[in-house]
Amino acid sequence: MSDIGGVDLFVLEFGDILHYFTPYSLTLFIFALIFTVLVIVARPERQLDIVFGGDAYYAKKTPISERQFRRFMAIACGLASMGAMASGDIFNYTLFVSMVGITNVGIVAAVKSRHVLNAAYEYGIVAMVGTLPLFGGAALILGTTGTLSIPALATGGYAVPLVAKILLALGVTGEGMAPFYAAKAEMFRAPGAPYVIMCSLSSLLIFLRVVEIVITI
Amino acid sequence: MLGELLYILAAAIITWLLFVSVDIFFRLPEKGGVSGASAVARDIQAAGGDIAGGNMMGNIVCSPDASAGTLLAACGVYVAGIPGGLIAAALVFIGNRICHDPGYAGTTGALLATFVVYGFTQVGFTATNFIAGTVIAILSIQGISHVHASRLLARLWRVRQ
Amino acid sequence: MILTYSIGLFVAFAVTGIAFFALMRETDGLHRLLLTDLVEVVTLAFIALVGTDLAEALILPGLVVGTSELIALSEIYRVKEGFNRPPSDGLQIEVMETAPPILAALLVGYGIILSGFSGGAVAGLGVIFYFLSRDHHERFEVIETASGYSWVIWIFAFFTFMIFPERWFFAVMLAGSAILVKVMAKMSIIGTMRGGPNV
Amino acid sequence: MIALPLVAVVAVVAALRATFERNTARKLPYVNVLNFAIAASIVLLLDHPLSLVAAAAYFVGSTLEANAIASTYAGARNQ
Amino acid sequence: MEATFILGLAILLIGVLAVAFVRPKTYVARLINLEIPGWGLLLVMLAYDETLALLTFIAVTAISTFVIVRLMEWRDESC
Amino acid sequence: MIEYLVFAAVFGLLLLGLHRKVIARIQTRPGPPIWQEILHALKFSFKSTWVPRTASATLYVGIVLIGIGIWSAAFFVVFAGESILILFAIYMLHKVVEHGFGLSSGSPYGKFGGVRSVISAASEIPLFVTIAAIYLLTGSLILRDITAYQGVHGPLLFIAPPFAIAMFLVILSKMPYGPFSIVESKELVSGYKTEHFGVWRAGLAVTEGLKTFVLLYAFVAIFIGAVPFWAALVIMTVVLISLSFVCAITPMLSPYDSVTIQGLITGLMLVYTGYLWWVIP
Amino acid sequence: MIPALEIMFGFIALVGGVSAALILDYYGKLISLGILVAGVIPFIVDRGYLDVAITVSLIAPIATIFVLRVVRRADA
Repeated sequence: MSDIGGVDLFVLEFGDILHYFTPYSLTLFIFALIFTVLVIVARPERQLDIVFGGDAYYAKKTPISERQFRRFMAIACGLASMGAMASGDIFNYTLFVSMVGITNVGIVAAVKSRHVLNAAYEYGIVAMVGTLPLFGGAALILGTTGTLSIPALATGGYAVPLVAKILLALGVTGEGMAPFYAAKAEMFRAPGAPYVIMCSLSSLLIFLRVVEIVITI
Repeated sequence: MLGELLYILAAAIITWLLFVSVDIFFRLPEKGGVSGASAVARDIQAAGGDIAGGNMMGNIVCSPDASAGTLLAACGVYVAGIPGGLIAAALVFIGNRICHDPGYAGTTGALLATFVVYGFTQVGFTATNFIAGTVIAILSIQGISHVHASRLLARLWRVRQ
Repeated sequence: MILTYSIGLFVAFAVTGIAFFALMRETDGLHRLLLTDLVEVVTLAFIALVGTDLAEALILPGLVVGTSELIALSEIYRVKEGFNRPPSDGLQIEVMETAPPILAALLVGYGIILSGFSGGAVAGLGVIFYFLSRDHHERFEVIETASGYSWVIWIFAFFTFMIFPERWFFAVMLAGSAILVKVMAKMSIIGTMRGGPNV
Repeated sequence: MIALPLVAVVAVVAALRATFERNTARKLPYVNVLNFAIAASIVLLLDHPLSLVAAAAYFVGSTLEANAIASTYAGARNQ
Repeated sequence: MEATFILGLAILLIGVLAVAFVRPKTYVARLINLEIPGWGLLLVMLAYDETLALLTFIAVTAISTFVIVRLMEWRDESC
Repeated sequence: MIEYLVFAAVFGLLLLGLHRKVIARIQTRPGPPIWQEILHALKFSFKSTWVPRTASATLYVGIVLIGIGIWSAAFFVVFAGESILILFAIYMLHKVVEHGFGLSSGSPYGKFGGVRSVISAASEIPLFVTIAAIYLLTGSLILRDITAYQGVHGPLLFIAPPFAIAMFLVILSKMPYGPFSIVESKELVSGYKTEHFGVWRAGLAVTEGLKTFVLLYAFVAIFIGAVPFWAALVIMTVVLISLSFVCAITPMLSPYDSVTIQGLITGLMLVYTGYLWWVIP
Repeated sequence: MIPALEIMFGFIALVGGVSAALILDYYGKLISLGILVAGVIPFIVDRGYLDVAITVSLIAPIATIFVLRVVRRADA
């Protein structure tokens, strides 16, 4: 396979589903792992809000029940991004990506702030719409080449249509990258730093991975 | 071709008589079994029909009655003979229970029709004739003219009374 | 075959365009939610057009993702708009007294025969329909417990796969029935949704 | 084998009449005819014991649907 | 190139148009129209013999309809 | 191994000091001494250190280590001539680190800095286009292969100057006092760095030093090719001084304008890449 | 299935679909949906999937009943 991410370090095969690591995806995987561990061990901060122009300030606390739910969602998000990093199958990758989308919504869903919830709702709509190009791209690749395995596609001999690649990239972008980011940036206003960071981290990771996939296949 | 058509017409008349008599025997035109049936009856009356006939038509719409029993019994006889007809009767019974129908018109109709259809298959008819015949019969009641069909049914109902 | 696929793809892209156009022009929250449901259907159409066994296997996860996002979004919408009064019984018609138990029994029975996720969805629909006609005095802890145990069985079945591959049939059956119970339990809880009394 | 086309023609007629009928409650008898025709054609299409069950299931299901629609309609009009 | 497939695509197209440009523009009308493309998709799946997917799809569509119905009920109750 | 890292960090800090000095001289101020940043790092190492009461302690501390960790990794990737895609990844992930710095403390200033760093996603896109174009030109993303390619065809700087400019802008957007450094603008005190003090701030300084070194070194390796190490250091210094000139004479943009300009640059790069793609085969 | 039948059942399904899209009244829409289902079922049966046909024809009314809950509220 073409070695844009470095040579293969590790390949694990389950029948025709396989997982593999290049130095590139391994880096990303480790990053996701570190942050997942951080989410597990870290307690959320107490966010201070000041009233601009005055001396008044108040601290927001994260209640226990809310914290548990959000921690769970953040861990799930970390696991999903790890899966997306390790997967060697385009459809599995898209599934993990859409799971990242869901968990991202879940991370902030428990916050009782209308502002954050609005942003989460808008983001959720975009993420759900993003599954169309995502799955559409994967299905198009399957329909035209007959395989979904990234290493198999990378060996060449398959004409992956450009539109499928564009759809794939578009879908991942829809799950939380630049042009659709506006709604997501508002989500970060929610308190609970370790969990909120997972949102931004996971979307970066899946984007970085799709860059590799699109160039490779 | 033409012969089969005649057979179907004959089957239609037989099934028509069969299920209308069973329905009237089970007092379907008396009142609507569920509120939906009454609503249908009222609208048919508003269009110039008769309330008694409308009630019966509403009941046919809202629950498997003798006509449905006849159809399914004919189907049962077609696919599996007499046992098929009995199974059809059981299915109609379940259907009645699902549709909040306390009566036994459908089941009775199915049981009767099983034997009638089976009997007629011995004298040259086929079960498919009866299936198509039932459909045409129900078309004549529900699908041609609600006003006239309801008046006809109401006249038959008064005869029974 | 190629022609079929091309025509299908053409229609799918056209439909995508229409759906996105509508979504672009829509501003109301709930309307947008409904349109995303439409987009999900279009997504599945893309996958279904591939038309192989693999496509069938891919539709199922696609469905799962779509449904879970829909449920999550509807819940967020409810909280964000501050809808906090649980609905009272909506539909008082006669058939709701008789139909649900029988239909639910039929669907659950068929779901058990079908097993796996599909069976779970079918059976879960039956259970939702059943709960809909009752007051929610059922004991939800029991459902939750069943769901938990079924998860354990599912994991156990996976280990059976790994360790005793020759017992694959047993493992498949175990996993299938466990996922059935799991999905059914989860789906049936949708019927009540959080926030109501007795939940 | 004229039964099946005959039934299908009846179905088409019923569908058209149901579509072009304006009054909601009076649509339902036409739909009922359609259901009869479809249930009959299920059996006529496939001669198999299970198709009897399929026909019954379809018929009961659609009757239930008609019943529910009619009852809700009646309930809404009574209010 | 068979009838089921073409019919499915046609209904899918009709349904999507119906949902996108819904008349009257209410939630309920849109929810009802949402079922139409589902049946079109069902026919497409049927054309490729994807029965298991088809079954699940129908069940899940009903469930998601229910989810939205439930949401609308909450809305009606609170507004 | 560790001595390379230490050297890189110290040299990077020295470059940052030089950066401040050049800016000051252009603005006719005396400016701090060149080793000021190194002194800062040392000073903070010995100041008293604790964790704020409102902060999420683990994250607050862990993010410093992660920051140092990822840039050390980037350093070795560039040094060993591995895939520049990894460098790209680390560059983007640095944003998450900034975000973490900002949010972990609970301070509103830090939070706004962090949120701004997330908004400024546009600054990474030119780099992505650059990398795609490099792949198009050289057919590989392994730094060794790129260097080898330049050995044959001459420096990429002269083959495709627009990409060098794009990369230059990318580095510029991470430089302090630059037009794109909205995350550190003065209305936010020190942006995401506000609440990190003591040893943590020293760690942050090390991260900054490493980052500056790695980015400049990568610029030299990608666009100039194989040069002796001392020459690379000299070229890095020259590039840095040119960066300082830009920083000194441009005002800081508002967040919105900053994103717009970066988006425009990305668009131009895309057009150029498309042109190359059209021309090359 | 002979083409004439395919055309007829397909026509029923299309009539159902189009009228469900065009009719403004909610009850009318739901009834049209029933017509659509009626047109679809024969295609399922023709392919031999009787179990699918059974399940589909049981699920369709359930979906309708779900929708009726809101139709009732919107109407009242």
